[in-house]
Formats: sequence, C-alpha cells, structure tokens
Amino acid sequence: MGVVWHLAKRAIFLVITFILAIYATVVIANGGGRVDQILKDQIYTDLKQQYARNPAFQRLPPQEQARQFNISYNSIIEAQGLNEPFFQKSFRYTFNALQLNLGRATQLHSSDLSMRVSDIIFERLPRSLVLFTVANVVAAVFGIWLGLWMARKALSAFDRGMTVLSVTTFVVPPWVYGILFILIFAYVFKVFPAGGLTSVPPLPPSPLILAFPPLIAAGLLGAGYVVYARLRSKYRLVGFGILGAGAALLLVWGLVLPADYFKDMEWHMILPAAAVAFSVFGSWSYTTRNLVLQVMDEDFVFAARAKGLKERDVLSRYVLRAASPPIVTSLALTLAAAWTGAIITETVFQYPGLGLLFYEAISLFDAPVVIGLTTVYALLLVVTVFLLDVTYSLLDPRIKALRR
Amino acid sequence: MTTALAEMPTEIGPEQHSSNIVETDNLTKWFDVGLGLFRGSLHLKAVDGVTLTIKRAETVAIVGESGSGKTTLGRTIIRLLEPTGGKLLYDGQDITHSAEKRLMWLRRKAQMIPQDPYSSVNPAFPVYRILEEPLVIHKQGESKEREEAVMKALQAVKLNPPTFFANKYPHMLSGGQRQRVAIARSLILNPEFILADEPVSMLDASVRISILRLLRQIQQQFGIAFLYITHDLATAKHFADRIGIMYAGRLVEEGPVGSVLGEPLHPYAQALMGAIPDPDPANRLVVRQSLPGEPPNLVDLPTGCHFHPRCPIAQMGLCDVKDPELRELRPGHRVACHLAT
Amino acid sequence: MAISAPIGLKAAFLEAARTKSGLAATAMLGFLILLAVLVPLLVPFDVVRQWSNPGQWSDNPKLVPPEWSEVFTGKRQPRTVIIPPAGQSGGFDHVRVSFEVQGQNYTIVVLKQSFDFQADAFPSEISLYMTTMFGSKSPLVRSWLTRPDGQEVQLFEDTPSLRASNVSQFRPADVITYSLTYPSFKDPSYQVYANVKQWLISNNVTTSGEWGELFPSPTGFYSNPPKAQVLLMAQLNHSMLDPRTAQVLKGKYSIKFEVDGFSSVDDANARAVVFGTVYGLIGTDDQRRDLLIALLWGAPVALAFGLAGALATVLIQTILGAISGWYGGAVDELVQRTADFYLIIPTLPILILIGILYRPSLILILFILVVFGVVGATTKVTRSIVLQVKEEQFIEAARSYGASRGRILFRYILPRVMPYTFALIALTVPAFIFLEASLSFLGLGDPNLPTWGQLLGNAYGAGPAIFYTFWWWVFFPAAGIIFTTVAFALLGYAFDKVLNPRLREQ
Amino acid sequence: MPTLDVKNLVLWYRTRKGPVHAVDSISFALEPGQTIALVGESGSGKTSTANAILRLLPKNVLRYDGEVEFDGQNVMELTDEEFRRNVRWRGISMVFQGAMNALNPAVRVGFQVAEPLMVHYDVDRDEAADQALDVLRKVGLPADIARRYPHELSGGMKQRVVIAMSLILKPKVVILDEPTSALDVMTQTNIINLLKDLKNTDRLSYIFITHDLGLASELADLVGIMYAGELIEVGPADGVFVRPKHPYTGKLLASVPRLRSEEAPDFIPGAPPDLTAPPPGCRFHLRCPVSFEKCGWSAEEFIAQMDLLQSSGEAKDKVPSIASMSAKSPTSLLIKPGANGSVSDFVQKLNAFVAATSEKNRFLKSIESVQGKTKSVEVKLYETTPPPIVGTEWRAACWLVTEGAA
Repeated sequence: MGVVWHLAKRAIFLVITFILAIYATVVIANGGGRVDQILKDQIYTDLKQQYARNPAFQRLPPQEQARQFNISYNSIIEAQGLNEPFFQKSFRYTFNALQLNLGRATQLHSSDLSMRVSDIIFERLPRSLVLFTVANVVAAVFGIWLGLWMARKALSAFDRGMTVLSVTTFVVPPWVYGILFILIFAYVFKVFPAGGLTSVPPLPPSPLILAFPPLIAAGLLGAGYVVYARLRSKYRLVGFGILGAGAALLLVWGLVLPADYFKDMEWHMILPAAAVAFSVFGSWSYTTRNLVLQVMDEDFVFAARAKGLKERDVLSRYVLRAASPPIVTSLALTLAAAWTGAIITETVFQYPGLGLLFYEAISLFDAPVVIGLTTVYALLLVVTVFLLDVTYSLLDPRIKALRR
Repeated sequence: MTTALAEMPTEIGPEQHSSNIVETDNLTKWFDVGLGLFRGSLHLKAVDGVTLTIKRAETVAIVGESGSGKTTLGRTIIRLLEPTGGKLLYDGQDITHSAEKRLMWLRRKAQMIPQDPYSSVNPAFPVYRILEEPLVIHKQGESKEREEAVMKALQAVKLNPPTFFANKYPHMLSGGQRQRVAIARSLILNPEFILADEPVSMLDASVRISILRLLRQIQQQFGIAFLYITHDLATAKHFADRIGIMYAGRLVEEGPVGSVLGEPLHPYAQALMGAIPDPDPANRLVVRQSLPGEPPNLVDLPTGCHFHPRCPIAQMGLCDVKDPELRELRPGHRVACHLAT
Repeated sequence: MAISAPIGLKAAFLEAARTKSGLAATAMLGFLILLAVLVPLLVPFDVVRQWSNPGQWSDNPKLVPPEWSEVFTGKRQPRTVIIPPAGQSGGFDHVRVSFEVQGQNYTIVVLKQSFDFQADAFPSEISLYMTTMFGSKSPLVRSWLTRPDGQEVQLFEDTPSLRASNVSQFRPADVITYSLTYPSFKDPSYQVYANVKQWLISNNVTTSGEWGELFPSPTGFYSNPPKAQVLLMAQLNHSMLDPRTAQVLKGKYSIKFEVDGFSSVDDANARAVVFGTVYGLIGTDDQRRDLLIALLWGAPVALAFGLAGALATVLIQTILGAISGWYGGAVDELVQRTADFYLIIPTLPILILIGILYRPSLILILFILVVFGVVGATTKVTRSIVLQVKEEQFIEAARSYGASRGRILFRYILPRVMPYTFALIALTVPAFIFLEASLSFLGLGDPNLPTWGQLLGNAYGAGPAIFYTFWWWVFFPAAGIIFTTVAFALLGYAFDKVLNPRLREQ
Repeated sequence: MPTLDVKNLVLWYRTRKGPVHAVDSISFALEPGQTIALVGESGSGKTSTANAILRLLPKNVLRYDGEVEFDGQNVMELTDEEFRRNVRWRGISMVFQGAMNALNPAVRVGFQVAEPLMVHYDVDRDEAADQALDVLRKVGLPADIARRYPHELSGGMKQRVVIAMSLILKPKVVILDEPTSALDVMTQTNIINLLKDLKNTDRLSYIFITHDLGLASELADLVGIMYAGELIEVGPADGVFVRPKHPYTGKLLASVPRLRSEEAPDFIPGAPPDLTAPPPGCRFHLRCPVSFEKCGWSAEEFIAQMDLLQSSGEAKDKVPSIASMSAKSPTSLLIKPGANGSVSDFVQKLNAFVAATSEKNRFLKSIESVQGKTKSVEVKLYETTPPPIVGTEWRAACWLVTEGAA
C-alpha cells in the first residue's frame, strides 16, 4: 500500500515534470519563431516549385499568379496554424507532442518511405533500445561483479589498478571510445565492422520482438541466479528452473534460429555496445566498490561474519543487498545520460537508431523530426527515472515499512 | 513591566537581577510529526508541562531516560527551540516567544556545552578561533583583548600552557581536552547560565570525573548556574545541588539532591535508583528490581499520570485519569504522584 | 580506529597530492597548464584566427601524417621544399635582360633554382607559382625541370594574363598557380602530361598505346590522370609508370622559368612548392591546416571551457545544495523538485537544438551549459553533506552563542563542503570538455576557434570512410581530450580517496 | 578443565602511524558456567580481545598469535574454514555492542535469529524458524516479533533479539561486548536480569566486556582489568572489587561515582597511552600515584614531565633553572643548566629538589644518579622491564604486588 501510494505520487510528479519539459523544449525550439520561419520558407519554396511545374498557372497574368499564390500559401499557413500567436501555438505544439502526434518530416523518411515523424521514430527506437539496453546491462553486470571483487580484494594491487581504470574510463563518453575502437578493431585489425546496422542490404524488417530474446535470456539468467543464491533449499529448484529457461532461450536463439539478419545486426552491434559498456562499467564498479566497502564496515556485516557465514554469503546476502538501493540511485544519472548520449555514439558508428536520426535531422534541418525526437528522449528519461523509482522502492524494505 | 522590558531586551543592565536565573511555568514543547495527509494533527510531546526554577549559581541536574524530553527541555530553556506553550522567564524576563533577533543578549548570557566531544567543537577551526568566535559575533573587545580572554578561558579549563593549545586543531586533542575546549568556549562570554547536555556521557570514567569537577569548580568560581542534563543518577548525585527526574516529558520529582536521592518519593525515581548498581561483588547473587515495559510513545501518551501503566502502585480510576501535580511534600522537594506522601 | 577526513580545502589538497593518483594528476595537469600558458606565446592567437582562412595554409601538404610516422614505413619521406621567390634568400636566381630590336622592346627573364631531393618517396604534389608584370602584351612563359640524370623536361608554356604591379611581392591576387598534380583542364599546366608523355616516348620508356591504356582519356582528357610528380622524379625506366613500383631518382633537381616579354617593363617572379608526404608533429587535415596548432590551442580552450563551466555549475550547485540542506522546508522542497525536473529534461538534444537554431559562440555555449547545470548531482551531494554537518553539535552550540544562520552556513558549513566541491569540480571538468566536444563534433561549435571536438567533427564531416584512414586527424584530438579528462578524473579520484578515508588503508 | 583457556593472546594492527598493540599477551581461563568481566577504559583492547578470540580480524592485522584452548582443543591451530564451521557461533557466540546496528535492517529478525541454524546445521528453513521462535520466547519476546524488521523494534527488544541470536546454537561461551551500553537504565537492568537468568539456567560462560564496574559486578565471577592492551589484574570478583591489588584497579574503582555512598569519586590524571607506542615498563606508570624507580620511566618521558613541571606555575620557583634537556639513551639524559648556574651548583639544587618533591612528582623517583659533566649534567634513570603478572588465582602485573602477598 505504502509503496503503491509512494509510486503513484512519483508518477504524478513525473508526468507533470514531463509536460513541463516538453513545453520547455517547444519554447526553446521555437524561440523567436525561427522554426516557424523555417517552416514558412519551406512551404513557400515548395509551393513555388509546385506552381512552376504547372503550365496552366504559368499562363496566368503575373498579378493573378501572385494572388493565387498568396491564397494557397496563406491557406496552408492557416491550416498548419503557423500564424497563431506563439503563446497559443506553444500549447498546441505541446499537446500534439504529448499525444505523440509529431507531424510530418520535411526530408527524412522511414524505410517504407513514410514521412510521418512517429513512423520514422518508431522504426528506429527499438534499435536504440536494444543496443543501449544490452550495453548497459552488460556493463552493469560486469561492473557490479568487478566492484564486488575489488571490494573483496580492497587495497590490493588488483583493486588499486582496477579503481584507477574505472575512474579514468567512466569520465570519457562512449563516442570517443567508439572512434578509438573503430580505429583499432575495424581498420587496424579488421575484426569488426566499422559501423552500420547490417552489412547486407537491409532485409525487410521482421517482427522486432525477435531481437529481444538475448535480453530476456539475460534477465532470466540473472533472476535465476538471484533466486538460487539468495533463497535456500526448497527454492533452489525454482532458481535452477529459471536459470535453465534462460539458458534454453539463449541456445534456441543462438543455434536454432538461423536469422542471419539479426545475427548480422548483432555482429554490427558488438563494437558500439562495447564502446558504451566500456565507458559505463567503471561507474558501476567504482560505485559498487565504495558502497560495498562502506557497508562492509557496518556492524551487521561483522555480525554476519561472526555468525559463521561464508564470506561469499556475507557479500551477496548482506553487503550487496544493503548496498543496492544507493547503487541504483547513484547511477540514475548515468543511465539517464545514456539515452541522450546515444546521439553521437550512434553517429560515430553510423548505427541507424534514434541518435543517428537526430544527427541526420540536424544535418537536413528537419525540424519536426528534431522536435519529435526531443519529445521521445524526454519520454525515455521519464520512463527510466520512474523505473528507477520502482526498483528503489522494491529494494529497500525501509521505504515499505516507513511509508505504511 | 516584563513585557516592556521584552521590547528592548538588549539593554538589560546588571543592576536588574532576579534571584532565579531561569523560571519555567508549565513549559511545553511539541513537535509536529503527522505524516502525509495527517500532517500537523499529530504531536510528539517532548516536553509536556514542566515547571522548574534554577537559581543563580546553582547546579540543577535533570535526570531521565532517553526520550524523556530532558534534552528538548534544555534546548527550549536556552531558546534554541521556541516553546509551544507555557512560560519561560530568563532573569525575570519573559522570553517564551521572543524573536531570534531580540535574543542576542540571551545568547551572551546563556551558553551550552554539547555532549559529543567529537563534534562539540568545529573541527575546521584551531582552538583559538573556536574560542574567539563568540567574542567576534558579539563584537566584544579588540583583538588584543580577545586574545587575553581566550588565554584566560583556556587557563580556566586547565588547558596549560594556553598558548600551546590555542594553535591546535581539535583532531590533535583527546576527547577530554575537546570537552575542555567546549567548556572554555561556553565561558568566554562570561555567561550567567550554562546548559550542559550530557557533557561527559561519551568520555571514559576517569576523565568524566575530572570534567565534572572542573564544571563544579567553575560554577563556584564564577557563580554560574548550570543545568546539567544527564541519564546518570550517580554523577548527578555528586555534582548537582538539586535534581529533577523526568519521565515522558514531565518532571516527576524535583528537589535537593540529598532529599530526592535519600528518600525518593515517586515510584519511578525509586525504580530508577534501584536499577543502578554500584560496584559490589554481591550484586551478582541477587536479581535487581526493575520496571516492566518500556517508556511510552510520546505521540500517544497514556492518560493521567504518564507512568501509570508501568507503576507498581498505580490505582486505576485515579492514576489513569488525573494528571498528578507537583506537590511539595518535603522542604523544597516536589513530587508529581497522587499516592506519594 | 577512525581516521578522519582532512578538514579544509588546503589540507585535503595537500593530502590528495601525496597519493599516487594525485601525483599523476598533478603532473598531467601541470603539463597541461604549462602548455596552456605557453601556447599563446608559441602560436600567437592571430595564427589561430586564420584557422578557417584557406589561403593561410596553402603551402602545407594536404592530409599528410606527422613527420615521425616515417619510422613505421621505414622510408625517408620527403619534407616540403619551398623555393621562395627571387629576392629572398634561397629564392630563384633572377636574370633579366631587356633589349630593343627594330624599335620593339624585348625582355627576357630567366628564373632558375635547384633543390636537392633525397627522400625515398615521391612528393605529394608539386605547385609552381608565377607572377608577371608586362606591358600591353602578355609574355610567353615556359618552364623546365632538369633532373639529376641530366634529362630536361619541359613542363608547360603559357601566356599569363594576370599582371602584378610589383613582382617582388607575391600577392595571391596576382599569382598564377600551376599545380602539376591537380591541374585543371583550362590550366596550361595540364600540358605537363602531354609533355611528359612525349618525353617518355622519346626515351623509349613507353609507347603511345601503353600510355593510353594506363591513363585512359576517353574525352580527350585524362580520367585517371598520371601523377606528374611521380613521373617527373622517378628513375627513368618502365617501372616508373606505376606509382607503386616507381623508384625515386635522388639528387639535384632544378626548376627553370623563361619569360619572353614584349616590352621593356616586363618582369616576372616565381615560387615553387614541392609538397612533402609528411608534415610537422601531428600532420595536416584536408584543408592543409597544421593540426599541431589546433591541437595545441585545444588545450587552453578545453581547460578554460572545462574549468569555467565546472566551476560555475559546481559552485552554483553547491550553494543551492547547501541552502537547501541548511534551511530545509519549502526551499529544500523547491530545490529538490527542480533537481528532479532537470533530470528529466533531455539536455543534450535541447543543446543541439539551440546549437543549430542560434549558432552560439563558445562563451554563449558555456552560458547555456551553466544554465542547464544549475542543479544536479552536486546539489544532492552537498545537501547530504550539509545535512550531516548540520547534526554536529558545534552547530547547535554556535546557535547558542548567537551565530546567525548565514554565518553558520558560510563560515562553518561551506568550508567543510569545499573539499568535496573541489573533488566534484575535478570530476565535472571532463563532462564540460566532452559536452563542448560533442557539440563541436556535430559541427555546432564555435567555427572561429579550433577545438579538439571540432577537429574530430571536421574529420568525421570529411566522410566516415576517410575518417579512419587518416588516423592522425582523429587520434590526436581524441588523445588530447582523453588525456585532459583523465587528468581531472585522477585528481577527483585522489580527492575522493582522501575524503572517504574508509575507502583506503586503515 | 576450563571451557576456555586463553594464553598469551596477541593481536597487533598495522596502521599508518605504526603497529597498534591492541591486545598484548593476555591470559585467562574460564570454567564452565563462570563469567569473566573484562573491564577497561575505551581503547584498552577489550573489544579487540573478543575479536581475537572469535578470530574476527580486520584486514590490517600485523600479529595474531597465542593459544586459545576451547573445550580442550587449541583452536588457534584450526584453519579459517574449520574455525568458521566448528567454533564460530557453535562454540563461542557473541552479543554485539550496538544491537541496533548488529541486525541487518533489510531482513526480518526471525530469519536473522534462525540463520545460524541453516548455515551451521543445514536445518530446513521452517524448522529453523520454529527453533528461533523458541529462543525468542526464552529471551522474553512475543512470537509475532519474528516477522518484523529491526527498525520496528525498540532498543531493548533488539538487544533481546541479538541475545536470542547468540543462543540459537547453544554455545558454551557467549561474549557480551558492552551489551547494554546503548540502553536506558531500566532496559539495561532488564537485560542484565535476563543474562543472569540464562547464566544460571543454561550454565553459560560469559566473557562480559564493559567499561562500567558497577555493571561488571552484576555478572562477574572473575574480573579482568585491562589497561593499554594488557590484562593488568585478573582475579575473583569478591577480591578485586574489595581489595584491588593493582594501583590502576584501585583508581578505577575510586573513579566510579556511587549512588549508595557519599564518598566523592576521584579521577585518574592523564590519559591512556597511545597504543602505537606504549610506554616502556609498566604501561600505567605515567599516571600511577605510587610509581617508583622500577616502573620504567624513560628519558623522553622524564623530559616531558620536567617540561610540564617547569611550565606549570606552581613549582616554578623550585625547579632548578634548565636551559635544555636531551635524551642520550632510553635511560639517561643530559641537562644543560640555565643561564648562570654552574654545573655543580645545579647538581646540588636538583638533588635537593628531588629529595623535596619526589613524593609529589613521582617521576623524579626514577633517578638513579646525577653526575656533573663539564657543561651539563647527566641524569641516569633506573633500567627496568615490564612487571610480570604474578599470582595464581588472583594475578596482577605490578612491581608492588608480590607473589607472597596474593
């Protein structure tokens, strides 16, 4: 009850914040009416060209030409609401954006040639989601594992070395690693493709759900391990079951499904994912190490050790559990930043996700796409923050009890 | 007359003296603890009607368990907290609801010594600056005079040689020495009243006694009144003139040390005394009498006498209905119990 | 056995500087700061201001690696040789004879100079520059290259129509460029191919048919033009026809111009550049710009930008966090909610949006970044530290002796927070450097000032494929950014270690 | 046969300031059902002794040796894994200092009490929970408490949970590390009564660690007084509390303010020594009221004391004027007389000063000889060793205590 009420409050707050953020975006994007002017110019030139190709129109006298032109021009402007006062317009834009009614692109289109911004975005969204979720999950799992290991070997040469590595790698964003990785692995050693989504000409996209099995498998493996290691005796079988399901899914995915398209896609995803993971794991490992060391100083950990628990159990059952809520919170920013950081990473790798779309939209000055993307990014951030809230309240029993 | 003076409190002259430095009348301090929707409707009654008088140059000990409201009482008396109700007089002046700005004179005359030697002094300042700070704030003296005052204060707390200690940072000092610095800081403005909130509870036994002796000596030397807040009845016995015992926000017994500890009248005071062992090998052969249960929740206090649910002699129909008043049963010795005689 | 964290910024700094990572960070930052101070002295700002002026860089070879890269190829790579105009030391020898025949004035100018070429590879380009001064009629200009083996090859013949008022000055407006490597069709230097072909056929190195196969010219022009600098400077045998097998003829080459003028005022001057295949310490970009200059100037720009941004945001955040923690209540709530709000705003996309819409200058970018960083992680960190310090009893004691709330906040609490603030500044600098780099990478940076991110962006803009083949263009700016940010990260880490004693040895 | 026989237990830590002699050669024996109270000021090594017995060592251990015989077996010879499996909690369990922190805030208390059963005997979860309920009931807690989280309990309840946790495996020895120091007086009494009761019914042996002599007397059959990492006196409670042998024990007893006596408590001057550089000889000699030549004053301590004496106003006119002092060896120092005093004059004055004030300034007793040199005076101090702990049933480590007197 307490948790639900708490989360409901958070959700309401986040929705309000989201609306405000979108509004801010609209205001900034339209500041000084620049976008409107650009749109008007575009309509103007389009119309000009349209009329220029029309012989009947050419035959009209110049005055009549101008009059007709003005009529159609103004009616288009009117229809698109471009001559409303900005204040009014900004609300309409915001409202449209909130409904994900993002309008039509001026230049860009999706692979099936739709120019609706939402079509373009939703074609790209899963690719980005898959790439960045996989990379962040890999980085988190590896980082937490490394952090635990570092804490266990605290102050050894291994710990010192890894700490410095973690600290120095996580300040550098993934796209810089991307550049170096491509230089090294794609051009010097030629082991991975330099970029792109696939090497073959893109096949018609299959249901994207197929791209998720590795993710689901990873989740199952993780959950299975937790159930197996954390709970005892009679739950062990359940843990084994979940673990097995994860492994089976992975096997089916790896061996049975001969989906070349996806395998090729994965092959292309390795280098960008590695760049993202390399730039992120350090903050997980460093945070985990410090928090674990901090918790290891607590009396209840000492007590657990005195009770004769194995060191491994002390770490997983006592230390990690107590350290996990702060680990999750302190990394909220990292995760949130990953979404928008994708813009340049994807550009470097020519990975046709949201980020590259953003870059293309900027290059072609496709304003509706840019605004639409900003909206989607804000939405992604809201969802991420909310998911973190949920995780946090599930992890910390003190919240449950205190809010009751 | 008191109200008129409260209007211009900074100009309180030394000729205006009340023999009581602090007087409280039915002082209460409640905190709002309501959660969410019920914010404001629930109160934590930390101090619930305390009437107490502290005379000039006397040490009054307030003894109680944690949560009895003794610390809140102390903070309220030196107006770090604003009372919720009742009346608070300092040197005869009503300061119950005076604005912070109008209390600068009180900030000079009343000081406090905190409990924890590890956080009682600012770790970022050298001892000299710690001691000079109150003088600077009250714009007292030139730097030369301030230096003299600092050295004098260090000598008064027996940090000798003072010049040696003046340049030290707190982390270079032991717990006892830090508490001495805190005491020196409380002396530097020549106060009339010092609130010592468990000043020795975190120190080792041997150091504890030396600090308490020092406080006693200071009280006698400078004629300062002390409110000594403690949970330790034994030190109170040896270092206070009068003693007040608090339970659940109320003063249940109060009087001269000899009288209260010689013949405790309140059943809680009796139990408290019985619960404290002196070193004696015979202790291990007997089972000590104690009270069942735990102190009440201050948000949801029992009706009538707060102590009645744990009281061995409580009479239903009386103790759970009627608030006991402090009655003077022996000379200067008051007790809040319906059944005490 | 509690070890306390050092109190105060100075103590913390001294202790941090003693740790290994602190030492490394100090050394790295010291180097950077020294560089930042020296760069304006070594490379005046005027040079950098010319960054986007192509005329400034025309004497540099295009897209060549750094000089020291020849250790990888094992070949001696040619450096750029410039033969300056007559009148300058080492310039062309200038002989001018003016005479009159049948009332008609003639002037003959001969410009000649030789250069020694001992490298193992061919130059990347050869360009000849000429300026002429003449009367009513354009003079006839011819030019020859004399090789170490005694062969003399005529390069071209031209009647320039550009006239200079003073040939001793080489002003771009008056200079005709004859590029032997990239001649344009209208350019008389295009003749060089025909001349070379004639020369090679006459020496029996090739036949007209073979030439035609090697360098097809279906429309009369070469679709795959021969590399003049290779043919002209290779050992005279059949292998020279293929740049991969051609061998460099080492020795003394001389370039000769002969100008036949038709008035007594006629005069001419020339200049020649034999472009090397390596340049400087870092190499050049596609606009022949010396990347070293941009790389060097990147350091002070990045440092200044990163430090200014980090200082401003972290200090604002610290003060807001401190106020929020110290005063609590409604102020606290407001700051906290603002922080949540900022977390949700997609900062980078909005920045990019602002970048394309308003093309802000570097200073304005900085300002915008600061606005977007008014609250953030530091506010939370500071707030939690303040909440901790607030509980310390000396604060209560201070209130009891009359210290005002402001005094307690600014004199007692903030100094305690400062070491953490400093650590956070060190850790925030990289974020700012990379933000600027990100924007510049997308081409949204300040076009007038080369930054590391802009170099990367330029390289990327030149095409993703060549992006990676010209590694020096990419590697060094990337390395510069990483070096700087790692230095700050190490400094921040050293501070962190000192401030959280639990995290190091007991 | 004693349940627990600790012989020459040593535990040193490595710190940046140097080795910390936290536990320095401690010996005591505990019969079944007997309780020893280890009493000392903070930093005297009480808790380190407990940790050393349970082998709960921090990472920075420098030296850890000695013998700990538990049930006739020297457990110091076991490997860490054997020790964890066979001794920890099964044989010796512990009640921790801060109960509020000793419980995992994220786990229900029932599980925490039952956990040792699952870890050590691989008992099924449900059965372990049943047994935990029994133990919880035994320490006076209602059954529904098992399903609560620690932060929902009061301090006294948490302490009872921790005691239940320590009893779940029916150990022979329970270490009580300041079990009531964070509790209120009433709760403390209730807990002590519970512990007394358990001791009598289960014949448990306690190692009761406390700084409170009054509290110690509630449970102790034996008392061990710790000072600066050493056990300086250990003996039956009836003796130690009544006629302490070691001067420190005496001073410690005198420093306790008593509720049932008008005698004013007295303090011990000075502060406990720094364990990274414990004083030579008897570690208490710097603060001892009866210290004499054998107690181990070193030249440096002598100089420090002399400086203090010089700077404190009271003895100023009596101390012969000194220009400078320097330690030559641990037991000899050179004093340069003040501006106009001749050496022989100074020797005389010093001797007179020593004779007059050595009862008050005990360090002066350590002077073996004063010799005039050309420009300075050499003061030789007595050489000495740390006092051995003498006696059988009741032992003390002080030169003034002789075996015969015991």
